[in-house]
Amino acid sequence: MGLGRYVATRVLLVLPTLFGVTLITFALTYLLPGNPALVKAGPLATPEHIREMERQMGLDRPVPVQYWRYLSGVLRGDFGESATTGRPVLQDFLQRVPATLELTLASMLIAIAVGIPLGVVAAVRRDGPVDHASRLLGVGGVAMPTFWTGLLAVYLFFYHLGVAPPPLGRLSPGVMAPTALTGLYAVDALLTGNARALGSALHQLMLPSLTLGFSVMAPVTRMVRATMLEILESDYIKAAWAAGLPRRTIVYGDALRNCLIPVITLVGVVFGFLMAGNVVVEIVFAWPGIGNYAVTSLLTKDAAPIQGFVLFVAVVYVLINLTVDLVYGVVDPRIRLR
Amino acid sequence: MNLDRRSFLKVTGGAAALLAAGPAVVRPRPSEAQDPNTLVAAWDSDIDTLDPSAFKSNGGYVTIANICDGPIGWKVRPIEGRPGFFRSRPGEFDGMLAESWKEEDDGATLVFRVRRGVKFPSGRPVTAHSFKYSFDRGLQSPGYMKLIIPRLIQVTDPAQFEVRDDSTFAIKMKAYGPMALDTVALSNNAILDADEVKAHASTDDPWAAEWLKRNPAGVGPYRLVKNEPGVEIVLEATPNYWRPKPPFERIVLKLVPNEADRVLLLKRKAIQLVSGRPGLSPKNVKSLEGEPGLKILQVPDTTCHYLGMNQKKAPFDNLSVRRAVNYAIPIQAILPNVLYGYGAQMKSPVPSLTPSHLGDYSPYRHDIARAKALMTEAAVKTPIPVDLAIRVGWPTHEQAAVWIQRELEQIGFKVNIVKESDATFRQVAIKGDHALSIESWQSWINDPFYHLSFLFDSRQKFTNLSFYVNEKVDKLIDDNMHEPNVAKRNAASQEIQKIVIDDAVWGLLWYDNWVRVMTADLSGLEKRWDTFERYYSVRRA
Amino acid sequence: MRPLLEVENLSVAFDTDEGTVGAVDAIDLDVRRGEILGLVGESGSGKSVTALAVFRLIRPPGRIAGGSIRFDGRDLLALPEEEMRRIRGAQIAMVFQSPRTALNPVLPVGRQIARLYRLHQGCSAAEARRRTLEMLGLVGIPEPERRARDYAHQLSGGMCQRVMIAMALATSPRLLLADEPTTGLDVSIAAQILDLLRDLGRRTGASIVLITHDLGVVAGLCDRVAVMHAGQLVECADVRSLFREPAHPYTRALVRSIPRVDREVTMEPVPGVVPSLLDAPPGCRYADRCPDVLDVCRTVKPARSARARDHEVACYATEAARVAAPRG
Amino acid sequence: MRRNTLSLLALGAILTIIGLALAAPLVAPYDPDAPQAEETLQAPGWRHWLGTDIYGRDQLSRIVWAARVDLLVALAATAMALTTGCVLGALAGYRGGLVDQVVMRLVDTIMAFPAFILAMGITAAAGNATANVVVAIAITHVPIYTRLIRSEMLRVREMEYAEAARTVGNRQRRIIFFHLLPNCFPPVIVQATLAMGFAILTVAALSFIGLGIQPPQSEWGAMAAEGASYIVSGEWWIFLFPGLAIMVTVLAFNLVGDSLRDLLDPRMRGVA
Repeated sequence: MGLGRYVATRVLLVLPTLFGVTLITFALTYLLPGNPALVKAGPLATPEHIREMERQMGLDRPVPVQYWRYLSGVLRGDFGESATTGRPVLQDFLQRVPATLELTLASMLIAIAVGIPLGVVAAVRRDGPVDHASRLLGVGGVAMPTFWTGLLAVYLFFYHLGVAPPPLGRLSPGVMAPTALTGLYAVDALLTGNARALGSALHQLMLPSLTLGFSVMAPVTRMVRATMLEILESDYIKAAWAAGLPRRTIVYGDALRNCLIPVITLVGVVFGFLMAGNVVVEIVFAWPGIGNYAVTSLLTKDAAPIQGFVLFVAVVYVLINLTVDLVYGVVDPRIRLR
Repeated sequence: MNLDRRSFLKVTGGAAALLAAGPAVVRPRPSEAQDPNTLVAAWDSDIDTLDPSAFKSNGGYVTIANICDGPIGWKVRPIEGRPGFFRSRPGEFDGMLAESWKEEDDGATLVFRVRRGVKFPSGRPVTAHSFKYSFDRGLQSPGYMKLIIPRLIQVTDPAQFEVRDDSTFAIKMKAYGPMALDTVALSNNAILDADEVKAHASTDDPWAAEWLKRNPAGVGPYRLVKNEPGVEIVLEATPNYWRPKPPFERIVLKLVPNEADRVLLLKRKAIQLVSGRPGLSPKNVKSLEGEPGLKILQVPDTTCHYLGMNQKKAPFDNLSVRRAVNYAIPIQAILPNVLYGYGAQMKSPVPSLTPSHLGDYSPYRHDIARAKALMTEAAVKTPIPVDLAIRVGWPTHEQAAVWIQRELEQIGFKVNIVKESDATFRQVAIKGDHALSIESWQSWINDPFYHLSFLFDSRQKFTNLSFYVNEKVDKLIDDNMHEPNVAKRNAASQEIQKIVIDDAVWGLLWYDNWVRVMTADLSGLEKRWDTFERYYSVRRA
Repeated sequence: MRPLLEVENLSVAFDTDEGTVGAVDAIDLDVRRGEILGLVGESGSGKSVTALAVFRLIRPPGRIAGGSIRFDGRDLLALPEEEMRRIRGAQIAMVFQSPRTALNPVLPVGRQIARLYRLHQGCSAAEARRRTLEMLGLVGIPEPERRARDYAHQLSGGMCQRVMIAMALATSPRLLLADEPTTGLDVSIAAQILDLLRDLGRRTGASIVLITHDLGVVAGLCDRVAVMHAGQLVECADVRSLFREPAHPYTRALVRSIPRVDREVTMEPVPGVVPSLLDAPPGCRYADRCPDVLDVCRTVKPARSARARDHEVACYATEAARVAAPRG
Repeated sequence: MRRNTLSLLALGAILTIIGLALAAPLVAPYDPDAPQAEETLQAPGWRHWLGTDIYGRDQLSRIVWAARVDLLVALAATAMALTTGCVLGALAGYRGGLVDQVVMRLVDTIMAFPAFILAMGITAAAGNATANVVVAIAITHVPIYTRLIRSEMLRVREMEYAEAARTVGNRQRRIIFFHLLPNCFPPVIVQATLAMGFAILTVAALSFIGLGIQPPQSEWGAMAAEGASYIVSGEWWIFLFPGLAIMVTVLAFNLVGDSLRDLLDPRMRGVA
């Protein structure tokens, strides 16, 4: 299959999935208890007032019409309005996405920067102490509820040891946000040479990203180790040994290079875990991202943000998996033959 | 390809190293990070709307109270024994944008003299026209002043709001109203920059309700410089304000949804104050007692917490059952274990700070034998399965529910505690679908009839959530709502209280204290009837 | 002259949860200078393990359980790892079966060869590249310039094997182990590859060990043949005498299994299955499949005895028969 | 071998937890739901091994009782997902064609959501009831089994015994359920064991964000979440022990799942 056709097929296959996703998110809010019109109208509203609100919000129309309104709204970027902030959901989202993105990227970086070497060493020194330790760490990391790890970290590192800053969002109080370029405070601070903001941003990022990174590190380590073991047993590695190549070259050149390609597929998996982890970790660390926003909305039964969040995450997840597939197809031409 | 991957690894490694080194390189110490002119407080609310006449979230109300002055405000006086702190007193007011006021026609007309030389941020002056526009808007815009104004100050026609000249504004009520000044003092009556608002009105939205949701249009000691929902709200002192500049130049209100985090922040002095609806539960306030560098301010308040029993639902239509429930409430366990001393037992539905409070009438106390006897008397079939509804995120209610659950089970109920979000709770309550619930109510106007009319008048479908119907009570309310004779009015209130206690309409629980925990150097906090903080006089001691 | 490679009493064992697998059981094997030796046996007979043992590349849970391996008189098993590494690839090289998987999929093939020149001969990048192209030409790859930039998956099987051979010969090794070099190639390509191996061997003077399960290949190419069964070396002879007078019952069965155009009979597979090597009993491991089995076969492993010049066999039955009929 | 010892320990842990859960009325030293005004916030000690909460309820008793809820929810969700997934997967794999297309599109759509996010959305929409949590988790787990069974089905379908069963004239349903399905079970069992752990974590996380199991039922996640508020006042035991209970249980299920995989699927031995 040619690359062009491969890309086209993969992209086309995503469309029905995305359609299904909107159906599900619509169904979710349609079922959501708590009349949004009532929330908007306030406690002293009269029945007429509430009916008027319902009319304004289109809640009195038949379900298919409501779905159509919803879908066309979504396509125009209209995710409805939040009752708690009184702003369009999209605007609230755009304001919070950088926070979530920063946390997600940092966690992924940690998971990858620690997980990959750990997996490699575990495979190379199979059944050695590192292998056992990483396995223990792996099963432990997966077995601990993320919120619990986070709270434990707050308790230990902030409350007792005082090495971590208070779990209060992205910058310590009194530090001004750096000039917005990417929205990622650490990156923006680095680019603008704002040392104070950079230090504060990284410091604030430390515990949440470690918590989250730790929770998703296990699958990374696991897969790298398995892949690496498979590769170390492969013919070309044997050939490399037989050709007298030094150990370093073989393990960290030939083997690792081959190992990293399938690891690309992990990005999708890890992202899925990260999105789930984000929700609770953002709560624990008062991180002003979209997960936090979703949970806050959940507590107030503010439908539009929850719906928007679920939809947003699903769409991003689908697109990331698509990208991963495409990148994999490009990097490893063998995959296109399947 | 090759090169790319290598450089990627380099970047990755570098960033990871930075991440690790970050804390060591720059660790802002709290003292350094804090600007002496900034007050950092934590709370748990966002601003849902900035429209003064709409019903709002706590965050919305507090913000409005600090950025938009009304005609008058409740006067505060020092709290005895707590130097540096202040509270409002019944019937005492201060002029705000109205520098003075007087009564005419035996109190049926209120005449306000507009403070001269006060300007809105737009540069336009505050005039009697601004007053009229704001009250007109309250009466007519789809908010909830629309409901309040006719009821409490007997104004139904905008013509009753009268501009006599540029600096004289009059409210011509149908008759004298004992609650008139209190009503005018509500933060909902913030005076708006009429031209500014009108510029954003349209035929669909003649009162610019959409625009006012997100845009402040009044003048107050502070102005809103940042509203980042989910993160923080920043207020800064208004330049050229009609009063002297406030001690704190900036107020940063951090949104910290998790109560444990708020406690941690206080302990680490990363914030100076916890604000909010309760902000901190009594359990946590208790744990902060004696914490070096912190101090606790508590003031008795008018917030009522009660066990709602729906009289439209069996078995709570049965008087004996309701009385039995009142005898089953383990108030002696709740007071120390839920309130930790930051509240007082409710003896009457009318709070102890409210005139005419009847504190020695209620016979109810924890007495399971009595309760069981009453249940037998009621002759209902046990066990009675019942849902006890509470709101998510109200720790005192959650805790009280657990204590109550056990006792009710002893007298024949099978209680299932149901946590509902605020919106769901309210919706279910209004529909009359809660059989048993823990409710709370705070009257912004400290007046017995304001209080009783909302809670026990059978025509108040959305607030009389016990669905209590008693024609005698309804009539007493109607007859005395606007009664000028204070003694007569208070006697009527006490009569209602007796009826309501006899009828065991509520399961009597407790009145909250208004509690704030702050760093020891803070003073100047003021507590008004509506519980919303004004930061104008808060300062470092 | 002393043989280039002397394997004596070599045993390789794999420790598993269930017990010890004796993959190679005390074999002796010489490879003479300049010869092509065929190492023959069914899959699982220990041929490839023997080759890896020569490279000292048996990885845990496997281990060399005993014996010695001398290369040009030096005891390989006693060398420090670093010195051993310098011998690998430079002096002893290996051509693997399934060439496609034996090439690194993410490195262009030219780079894989060139780095050997740089590593073992200290060539500059340019020199390594020049020699790589030369070598690719030598193994019969058209347009070496272009092919050098290709990845393994872009080449045909035959091309890959030529690349492998180029890699193996790049540093002019003195011993080349070729493990099933024609697996998966079609017949005509396989023949070309084998010819190539022989020619290059002759030209460089390297000794070649051709590991295969296919006696037919051996017949056309090798000077001598060693037959392995279940980790044991059962017979070793020059190619002509082995085919004319296969002595061991296993060898005889193998020879019978060669498809031949000059015979009407269809090919007979070797009867029975390769026995489990897990905690194998002492004695000849062919005993259970052997038509001529004696009692002693199951208890004591037969020693190797010379049957003729350059023809040794390890079998009691054959020995007995020979003693009985001395003409052989 | 060390690994085997570990797996046996894990299996022992699971059996112990199940045993404790079943015997909760017998082994729990106190009534888990009865508030005791005199016993509030006791630190771990002789009277209360794991301390008491703000209502004076014994933590150990509550954790033991909570095991019932957690295990039951996880088990019910897994069983529900497993049956649904198996039926769907078997149909898709055996029938092929349109049925296969429809089932696989459905599965793709479910998988388009990160599992926890979907569970969160469903619970939020359906309301906080134990049954809804079960259904939400089950739905997110269905695709695993559907895909697994479908691919096994495709593989197994071609094998001889299916052929044999077909020629004997068995009805199709019988072929699927009595002849083909049992052959697909080993990988499914492995998945189900691992899914138990995942389900327990999901329940806990849902409780933490205020969804899921409601009081008075004690549930580990809810207990830990509630305890979170008391760390700051130094009452660490309310938060710590339920979390540990979750960790040990999930760990045990994961270890057993891994060993089962090694046992049932030798190809994967030592790889993962």
